[in-house]
Amino acid sequence: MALIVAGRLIGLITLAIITGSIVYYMQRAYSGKIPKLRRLAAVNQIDEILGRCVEMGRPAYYLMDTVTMDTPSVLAPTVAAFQILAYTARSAARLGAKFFVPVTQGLAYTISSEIVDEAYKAENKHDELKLDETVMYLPDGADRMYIINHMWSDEMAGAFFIGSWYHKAVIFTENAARVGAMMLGGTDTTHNIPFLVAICDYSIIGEELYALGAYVSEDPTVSSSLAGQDIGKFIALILIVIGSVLLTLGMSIKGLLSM
Amino acid sequence: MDSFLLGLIAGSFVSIGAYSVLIGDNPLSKFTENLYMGILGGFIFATNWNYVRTSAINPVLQGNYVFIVAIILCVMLFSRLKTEWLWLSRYPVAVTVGAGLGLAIRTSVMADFLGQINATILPLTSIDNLVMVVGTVTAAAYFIFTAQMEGPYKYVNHTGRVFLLAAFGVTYGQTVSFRFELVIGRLVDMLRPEVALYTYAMLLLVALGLGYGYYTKKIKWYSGR
Amino acid sequence: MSDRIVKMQIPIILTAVIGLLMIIEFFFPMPAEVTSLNVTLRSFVTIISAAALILGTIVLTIFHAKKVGTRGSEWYYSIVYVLAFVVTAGLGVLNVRDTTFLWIYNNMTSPIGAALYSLTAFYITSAAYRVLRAKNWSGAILLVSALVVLLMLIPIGAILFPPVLPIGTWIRNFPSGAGFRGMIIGTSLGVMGLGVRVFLGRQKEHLGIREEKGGPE
Amino acid sequence: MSLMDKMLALDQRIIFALMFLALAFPILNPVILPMDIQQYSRDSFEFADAVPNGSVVLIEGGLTAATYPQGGPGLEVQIVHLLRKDIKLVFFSIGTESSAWTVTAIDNALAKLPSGVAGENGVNWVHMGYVPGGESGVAAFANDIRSVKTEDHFGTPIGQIPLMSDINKASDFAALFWWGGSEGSIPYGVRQIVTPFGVPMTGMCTTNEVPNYTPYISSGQMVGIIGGVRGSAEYEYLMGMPGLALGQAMATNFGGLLWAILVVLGNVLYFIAGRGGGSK
Repeated sequence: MALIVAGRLIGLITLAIITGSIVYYMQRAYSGKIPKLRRLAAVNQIDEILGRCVEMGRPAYYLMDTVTMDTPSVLAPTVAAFQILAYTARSAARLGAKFFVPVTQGLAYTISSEIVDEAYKAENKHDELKLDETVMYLPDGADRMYIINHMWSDEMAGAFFIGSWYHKAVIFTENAARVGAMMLGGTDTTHNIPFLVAICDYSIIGEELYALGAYVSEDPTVSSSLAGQDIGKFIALILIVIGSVLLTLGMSIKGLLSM
Repeated sequence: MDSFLLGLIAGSFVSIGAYSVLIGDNPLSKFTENLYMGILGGFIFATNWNYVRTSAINPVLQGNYVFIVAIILCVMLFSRLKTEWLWLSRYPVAVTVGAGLGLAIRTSVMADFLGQINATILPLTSIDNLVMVVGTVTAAAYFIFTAQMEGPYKYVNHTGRVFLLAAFGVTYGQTVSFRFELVIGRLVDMLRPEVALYTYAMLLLVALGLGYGYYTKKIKWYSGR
Repeated sequence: MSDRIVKMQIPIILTAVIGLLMIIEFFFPMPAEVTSLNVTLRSFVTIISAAALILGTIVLTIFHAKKVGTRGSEWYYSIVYVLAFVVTAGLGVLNVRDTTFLWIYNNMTSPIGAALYSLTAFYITSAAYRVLRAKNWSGAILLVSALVVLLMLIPIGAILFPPVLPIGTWIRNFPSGAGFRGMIIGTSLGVMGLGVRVFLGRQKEHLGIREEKGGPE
Repeated sequence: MSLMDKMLALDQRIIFALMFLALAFPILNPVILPMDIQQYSRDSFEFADAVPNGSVVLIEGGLTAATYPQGGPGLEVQIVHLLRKDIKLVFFSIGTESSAWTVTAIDNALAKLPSGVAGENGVNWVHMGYVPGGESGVAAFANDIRSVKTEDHFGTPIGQIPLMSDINKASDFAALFWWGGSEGSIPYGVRQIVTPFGVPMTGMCTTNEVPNYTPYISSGQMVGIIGGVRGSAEYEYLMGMPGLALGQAMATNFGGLLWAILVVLGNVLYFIAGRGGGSK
């Protein structure tokens, strides 16, 4: 009996190297050396949008769309959305911007309430917070028209579209743009990135969402995981470039890669 | 009138109800949306219950007692309804998330990571291949976050962004076409010769009803949209 | 302390063990017992996923029932929901192949769902006129390639502007294909990263647990 | 407010009404224009055509109410295509809705079958019904069908279905056809069936998802793809059975043109009205 199933050796080695480097960076991060991530422009834009809201005396909306965390593909963007929510809520508390966070799922609603509550406490502005008006549970089907109507009646001045966005992306951003809100959009669902990029004033695309979440929360777990994944990307780039050059010269490493 | 034609007419009526939201939030659209959520909920409930019954309960009744564990896990999931018992639901979630991640990881390293690398190893002898290699490399490098925005990486990052934007532009155009196809798919059924008259009649009725509502200010008219 | 073990540690360990079982099975030849255990676990996953969908509908129904009970804002619409749910679920539970049940589904939910899902088409059109602007070079690249591809897809586009056909196809196959390929490579690494974080118990949000962290300064 | 601003502040509902007319008009007055067959559709068709007569294939039916008008006509024609070659079909769906719509596709296809072609349930085709669990569900199904399904969609126990007697794994199939609609599920097929079991695959998805899957096509993990209603129309054309999809593909003409004109007009007005000032 073979030790490893045929054709899966390289897969196993790759998996071992990548997970190994993630674990390595994680250990390092927990002993205090958190990997330094690139600062994204969006960090300043969050404060800029909230500042504009304060100036105009109008609220900012923080929308996350799909937040079912027990689906693995939605887990990562949702966690990033929570991290960015924590930062945004704190800035909002500090600057004194009115803030509104509708959530479509029960568990995520509980977590979001906690986050906003903690943020206001941390800024000693807890007496200014009306939690049940700030974070609201609006299940699917009840949310769309409610949010749109309130966008118009509140004349909101800023909006964040962060998380796992589906077809509602266009509906909300289109309305928000016409209300005159300044917007930051970020999602990793590829079909809706174009609309967020085209309609929002500022946008973050794909994995930048996770990086922003890790950056603003200074979270050792996600930042070290991103650093480990970067090793994987380097491996990919090196294999592609060297492989292609060798192939142009007449040598193929393709057989090696499918061992 | 047979049930097929009746179905098409009913479908046409409720579609008009759903589309009426485009005029503005109104009682008809709210009624339709709640009706939709209710029936869909009922349908999901019934079909999934049927799956649980045939795949978990029936095997137990036939003596395959392993599936009792599955049934217990399902019951534990319902502890989410009460905050104090919420921790019980972590067990079934652990099973689904663990298996889901494990199954995704084990093949995505082969299919998505190595598979795509292997496909990008191309002889650099044509423009197309060159675009493919440069595009893939820079697009992947765009998402390297430990690199700072300086030196040669800056150019790699900008090149990567162009390729990503081209990709999103394509999705953009394709999505626009897709959205129209969705409307057309619905309209084709609503405008069938045998249904069209009912559709027009319903449209007229809705227009009169909403018009009356807006005229008498019983429904709020959204101006300036 | 033991409370913490039962309520938190064991679920985390369970996640990791099941995940690793699935991974190991794929790369190493396994004794028949492990394979059959994995097969059973996977059938459990399908059953629990079905139960989770049931739970979702129940949560929503409770929301609407409460609204009716407390006469919350616009509670009368919630009656519509509850009635529709009870009738459909009742018919379906009695017999999932019942013709009335399927008729209701096919001719009421399906069309509304299709219509609601297609509303976006109109918002895209309104957005096209008013907010989809080439504000900067990013927006310009997006808009131009979107226009070319859209014209390639609609049959009249190739008749009015024949070059869109080869250009659109080329953009879709090469620059766009390369962009998505880069993203697929990144996403596959993201899945591995998520796996490591969850299996090591560093990420617990899927269990409804949030790590208390110091906020950013 | 300048004239430009007034033009840009046009009521949304007027734009909606224009679009309704642009989409409804060609349905009521169909005009058929010539169109090129996309390479992806041709590849997908030839893939189906090359499956050896008499073999067994797996089909995921992922179309729902919203996406059936786009993919349904193509799926129906493909079922006819495969049954004509005496290929045995095993269906399954990863959604509850789509499981019901797969039955619709089968029924419509059977009604179109030329005389002399067998289409008997349990012998020529079987619909295994709904498999929950998303990607995990697909993996479970691919590794051991009997561990997730004890009966087919219509309630027949799996042991009583002649077609299923020798089939329990993805490797028992000669090919995989993934009619994913807008589920975004095509990678599930690539990851859980193509990679571990080496079963060749083609698929269908809605128009918006085609670009996401081009990397899988150029890497050979997947052979061609039927994209949206246009793909369906092309499959119909290649089979010589023009039908519902063709008319719908033509109906996108005016809508698409209107959208393009509005974008250009909106941008021109925006730049005339003064960048940065104007509407925002």
